[in-house]
Amino acid sequence: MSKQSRLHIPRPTARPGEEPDFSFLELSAAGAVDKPSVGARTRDIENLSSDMVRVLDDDHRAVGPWNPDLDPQKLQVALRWMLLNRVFDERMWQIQRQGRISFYMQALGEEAVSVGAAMALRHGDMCFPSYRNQALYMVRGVKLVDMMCQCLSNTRDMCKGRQLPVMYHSRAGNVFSISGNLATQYPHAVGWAMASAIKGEDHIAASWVGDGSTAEADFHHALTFAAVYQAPVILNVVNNQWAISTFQGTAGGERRAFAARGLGLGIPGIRVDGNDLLAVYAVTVWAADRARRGGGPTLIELVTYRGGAHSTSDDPSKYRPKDEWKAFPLGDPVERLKQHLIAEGHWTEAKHEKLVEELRALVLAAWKEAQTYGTMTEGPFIDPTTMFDDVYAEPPERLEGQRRRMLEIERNGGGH
Amino acid sequence: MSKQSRLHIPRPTARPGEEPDFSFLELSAAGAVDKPSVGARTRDIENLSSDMVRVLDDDHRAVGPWNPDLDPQKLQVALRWMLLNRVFDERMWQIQRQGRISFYMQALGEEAVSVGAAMALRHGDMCFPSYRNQALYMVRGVKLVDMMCQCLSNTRDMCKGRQLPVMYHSRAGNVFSISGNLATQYPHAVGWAMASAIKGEDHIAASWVGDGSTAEADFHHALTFAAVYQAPVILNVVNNQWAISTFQGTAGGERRAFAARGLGLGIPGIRVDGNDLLAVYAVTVWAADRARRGGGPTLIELVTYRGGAHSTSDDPSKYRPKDEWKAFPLGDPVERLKQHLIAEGHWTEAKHEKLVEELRALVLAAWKEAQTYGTMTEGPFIDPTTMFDDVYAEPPERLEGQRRRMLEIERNGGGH
Amino acid sequence: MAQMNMIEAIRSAMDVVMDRDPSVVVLGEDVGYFGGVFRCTDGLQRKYGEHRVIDAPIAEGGIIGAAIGMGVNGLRPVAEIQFADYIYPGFDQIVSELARLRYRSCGEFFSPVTIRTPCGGGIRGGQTHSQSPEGIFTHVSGIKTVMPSNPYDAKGLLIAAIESDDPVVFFEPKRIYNGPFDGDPEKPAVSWASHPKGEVPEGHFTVPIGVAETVREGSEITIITYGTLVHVAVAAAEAVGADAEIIDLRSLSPVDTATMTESVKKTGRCLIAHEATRFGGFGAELAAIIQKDCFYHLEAPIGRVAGWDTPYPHAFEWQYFPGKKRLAAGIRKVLEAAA
Amino acid sequence: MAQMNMIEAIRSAMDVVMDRDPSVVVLGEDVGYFGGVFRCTDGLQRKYGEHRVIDAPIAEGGIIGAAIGMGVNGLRPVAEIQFADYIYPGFDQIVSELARLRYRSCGEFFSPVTIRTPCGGGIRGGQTHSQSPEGIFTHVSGIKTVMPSNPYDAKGLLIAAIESDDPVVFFEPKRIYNGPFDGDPEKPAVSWASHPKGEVPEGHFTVPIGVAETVREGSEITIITYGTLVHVAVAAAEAVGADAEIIDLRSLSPVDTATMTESVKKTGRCLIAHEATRFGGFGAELAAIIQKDCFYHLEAPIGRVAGWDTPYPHAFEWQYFPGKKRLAAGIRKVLEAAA
Ligand SMILES: Cc1ncc(C[n+]2csc(CCOP(=O)(O)OP(=O)(O)O)c2C)c(N)n1
Ligand SMILES: Cc1ncc(C[n+]2csc(CCOP(=O)(O)OP(=O)(O)O)c2C)c(N)n1
Ligand SMILES: [Mg+2]
Ligand SMILES: [Mg+2]
Repeated sequence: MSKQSRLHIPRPTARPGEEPDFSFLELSAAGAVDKPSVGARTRDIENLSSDMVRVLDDDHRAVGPWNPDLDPQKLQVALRWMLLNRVFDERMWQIQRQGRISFYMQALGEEAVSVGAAMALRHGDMCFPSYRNQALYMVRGVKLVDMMCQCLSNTRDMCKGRQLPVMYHSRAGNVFSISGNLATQYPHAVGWAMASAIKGEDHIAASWVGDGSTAEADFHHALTFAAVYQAPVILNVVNNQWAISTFQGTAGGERRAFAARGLGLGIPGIRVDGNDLLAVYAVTVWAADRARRGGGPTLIELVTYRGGAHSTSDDPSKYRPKDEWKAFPLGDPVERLKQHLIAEGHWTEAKHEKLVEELRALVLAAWKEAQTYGTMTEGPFIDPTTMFDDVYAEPPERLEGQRRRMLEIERNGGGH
Repeated sequence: MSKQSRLHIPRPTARPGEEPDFSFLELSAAGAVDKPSVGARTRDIENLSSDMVRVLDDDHRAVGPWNPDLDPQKLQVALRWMLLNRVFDERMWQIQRQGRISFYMQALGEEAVSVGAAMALRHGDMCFPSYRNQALYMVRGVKLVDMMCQCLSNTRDMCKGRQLPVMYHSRAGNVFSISGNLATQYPHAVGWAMASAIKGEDHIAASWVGDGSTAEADFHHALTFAAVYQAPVILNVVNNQWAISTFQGTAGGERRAFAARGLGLGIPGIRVDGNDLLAVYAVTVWAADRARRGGGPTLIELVTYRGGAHSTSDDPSKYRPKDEWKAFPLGDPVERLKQHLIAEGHWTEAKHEKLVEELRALVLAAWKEAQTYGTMTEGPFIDPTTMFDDVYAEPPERLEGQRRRMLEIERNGGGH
Repeated sequence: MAQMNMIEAIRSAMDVVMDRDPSVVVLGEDVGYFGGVFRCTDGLQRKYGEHRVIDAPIAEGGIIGAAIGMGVNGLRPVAEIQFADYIYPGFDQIVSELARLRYRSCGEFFSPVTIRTPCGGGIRGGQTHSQSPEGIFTHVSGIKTVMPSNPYDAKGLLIAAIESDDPVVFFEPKRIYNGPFDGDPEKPAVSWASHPKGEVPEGHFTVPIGVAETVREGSEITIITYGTLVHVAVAAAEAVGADAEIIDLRSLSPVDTATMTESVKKTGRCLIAHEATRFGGFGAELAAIIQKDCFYHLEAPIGRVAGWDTPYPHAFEWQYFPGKKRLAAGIRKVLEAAA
Repeated sequence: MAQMNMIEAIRSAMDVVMDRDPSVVVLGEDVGYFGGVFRCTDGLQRKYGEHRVIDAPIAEGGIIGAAIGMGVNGLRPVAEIQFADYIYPGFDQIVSELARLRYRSCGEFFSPVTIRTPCGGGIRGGQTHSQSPEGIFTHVSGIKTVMPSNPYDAKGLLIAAIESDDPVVFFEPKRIYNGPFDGDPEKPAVSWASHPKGEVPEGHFTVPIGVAETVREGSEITIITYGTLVHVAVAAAEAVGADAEIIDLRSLSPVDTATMTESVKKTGRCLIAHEATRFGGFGAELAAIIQKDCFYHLEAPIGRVAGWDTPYPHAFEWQYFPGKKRLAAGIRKVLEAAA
């Protein structure tokens, strides 16, 4: 091409070997953003989509109108869940590295996103998570051993060996089944919320997608339907700065915050410090109240940072500075809550260490138990002919025929 | 269901038998909205997405900063195109009613949308229209007789009988091929504009969708890609209040203007009086300048009213008040431009009547000529085996085999 | 029993089910106040209210995605896609979600959505109002695919589809909405009133999904078809004077293999006909099944008559449509083939 | 000649074409700076710049829609869809636009987009990283569908696809990216270095679209397959000790009917194998063609071995995958069938 290209190419501020640079990230001081009533008109609270709701200040104090005033015990519970998420991820990552599960995805650095929301919602509220919201399952009562068995595809696997690790589901916990296809859960949440409204119930729905996933059609469908029918739903965008190797600017985040994506449809947006458990909790409560009172959907952008690799298949050193997380202005959510509790006199380093030990032991025990239900290489194995179950409620004869054919092959010694 | 549904149901202000009510439509006075420089930052010109750019005032004068100061001759040309569009539609509608074409769609009441844009853009700028932008083809040099032949699927049909009436295309005119699938052209326009930028050319692209079509995925894809790469493209939303039987609120227009749909991505929006030729022209020039200078995309919402039925298959008396158009505050674009020219002393009722007569004669002559190339019922007919052409550039043997098979059948007398 | 055309039968199916089961909701473009561009939902909103018959934004992916969520929350959604040609924007939600949800969650979650959509040509609709994409759906495990050929079946199958806990894509051949059509567009239109399958019970009944119907018995050749072409096949068999057994599949997935293969084993010859393009179409699967299960009974190659492998052209729809003459030629060819 | 694995061959194809033709651009998720999750575009952005190797937002419909527009404006876009399982959100743009544009505008507009996408299982990817949806695309007129089985063909076919003015959906069986795979996951991995088709010219060459290759001559049975299963078929034939003729289709649409039917006419027996689910899969079309064109030569029913009609299960992928043993059983069954 002779002439110079005029295409704008979004570029992250730093690539491997370069100095991390978060100067683009607009922050508000903790406590600085007003808290409107849940009945406020969208156009009167537009500032919430560009400001950032923060509660924990640099001195680890909870300040400002969004402070949910959670009692210390509840905060300790939150810390425990976040730590459990982290310890669990750590262990599972390691287990994958040892080749004992095929794949894993961690939420490192984003633990407040799921824990804050899970604690703010009611059990009857339905969650439609992405793959990085494992803490939702934990808080909603799914046992660690069951999550591990899912990752192992063993005899106790809730997915009966059908799904990639981390694709959990929990009907009892009101947490939906994870899809491999990004953002598809978003319109499900809206439809679920519409059904709740149609039935005159006051359960709401909540869903989560990543910054990168906002580009998918389902994001648009969900926002449109939510706006049109004023569905009681919370639409969360977890802006962890990266979508595998592309930064949030590749998804359109260069000029305006993701929180603003619904404004054109009249959906209020709240930009929140996603690493501030108290702030996440507070905005979720606000949005849930609003939804429950008939105020319709809220879009929440949780500003955070993907502390680890995208998945066990990924190597982020190829596309971002190694120490970028350390430079992230919003820090580490676990550390911040811990310091807050310490600052308030409700926690100590020693207690913390003890808790970590306790959780490690818990996770290890669960892992030991999980293995007794089978591993990838050692039995007991789940009966492979169960792969023909649940394709349909009423299975067609041809599937039964295939099941028989497979049994025949297995009987003849299986193998390849 | 025992409990009361809490779902919000968007409802138009008036249904058949009720008094039309446009009190919801927020208007600005002509001349009241500032005109920013094309280099203005999106966040500084957000007002343009809720205000309404208008040039023609109630006294038919052109006022305010957006007045493009077009010379009378150019305005007469614009009036002529708009009238031609209307007269053409009138005739084709009638022809369809007589059963001489299978289908038709008119632009009644929306003529300024296409004519204003077509006159504001350069010939090298590529247009990606919807089915209600027929005037784009006219202004870009497609002959009436060729448009009619398309509607007739006759031997001179540019579509060789393959397409429903009104699905024109014009490579020479730089107007894209119309698709039956709504909104699909929107990302094409963005991709085309990206290519123009990549090649370092300064042609821009423009596309049009209806209010209803904004709900489609392609609308979102187009906006996202346009924002990410700052593509030189104008994205027009023609808000003619209706999408077949559903009003613009069903597409999410109840709370915020369509012009605001791109704000969350940093795309400036301009809400314009779509029945004011001067205003449409002016905002198009502004957005084109901005795009050409590397300022990226602009979303333009053209507020207008679908004066007629959706298509010849539709009966709007079933879902909206018969006289709703008469109550539409922005009136009739043809009448408004005419009155402006008269008020300025550049036009008279007599001249107008003469022009209408002239155009009717022109259209009639074209129709007479078009029929000589064949009609639906009388020859000459296009060779049906051409239906196998152009499926591929390099047709597979199986298509040639099918063509032979069909020829065989035709030779044996054809028929059914 | 009442006289119904296919539109009325489809409407009646929804009416009956909505009346019995408050969890049934209808959503789609123009389905509410207006009653649908083909009038299939006419009157339902007046009867069941705006909260159960819902005008949706123009976003097929959104309609199906939202319907899935509704289904997960205990409703039984019936989504209308205005034309089958416009189902593709919803394809990911159908394939990756609707068809997979029960499987991936081992039955903990499922969504019993029925997707109704008018298909087929013959109404001068051009390529984007004429397609028959059923062959794309039959390949997708986890959904059922149905296409009735008459009012009775339309009502019975639609009720079965709505009541099924499995998702169903329900194709309605729009050319026969108002009357059976034998493939000759020059003949005066026939109404369903004169057809036995235009007699439809007013109340609740089902036609089971997965069961074909032999609409004509015969011994010389089996014609396997569905939708509009059932009527064309009958006319073509008569035109040829062939002693043809004609099978209306009604359900494409699951397909009634037994009825097909028993018939072909009896007749020894088989013609498959559909309106969709031929290459990779559903007829291929039928041929593959039959050649395998009836190999030793087949006296001639299985014939296929289908739409040409081109888009559906506006002006040449009668040259495109596999009409009586093409089917008759197909029948003859199969009959004349040496054994 | 160089040694290349399939990833390198695919990369080399893009490299060669980009070098010759400045209108070729590459776009997709993670394809730019990072070089693609399978590394197929590694180094291309460094070499050709950010304006020709473009990291795209995560929107498959947007990627294909924008690529179409680019193609209309004179570029020759190569779009990567990260996994074939994620192509469905772009389905409407493929079917309604990419495949139809030339037709509906009588050649005034067209868009020569190539869509590359990794398909198939065997990498422990679970149901959303393992699908083989080619059968959905072969039914769509207006696009070509290609699936190579080795580095040489991958490069030659990809260059042909990019240079073709027709849109092509180019499936890359990811299981054999790094080496041929005979269906036995317990065997040590084999690299392409030891395979003759791992020898690939560095420069420009094409393998014509629409021409199958007979990878093994034989007289007892014809095995028709493509992609990963080509290698499994060879191993299975050897295991059975069958004198099998094995045809690697390479192009599915257009398909090389002559090569297939000539072979079956010679051998009298035929097995079709693919990894995709069986019902309504592409194998059905192959069976339908062969039963018709080779009816009088067939001595046994045509067999089909395919993925089961379920989603691709994570833990049981080797029970799901139609491996050597299933193919061997299929071969035996066809061979043993009475003539
Ligand atoms: C429809 C679809 N397209 C592509 C992918 C492949 N993919 C998996 S995760 C991912 C990145 C998602 O990034 P983001 O939405 O920001 O979420 P995060 O991983 O950062 O939590 C991609 C491209 C997919 N799973 N589904
Ligand atoms: C993908 C798709 N879905 C549905 C339709 C059917 N349809 C044709 S026009 C139309 C209404 C469009 O309304 P709008 O976008 O407001 O444009 P207008 O007709 O008012 O100009 C609908 C639903 C279609 N053509 N394509
Ligand atoms: Mg992310
Ligand atoms: Mg409209």
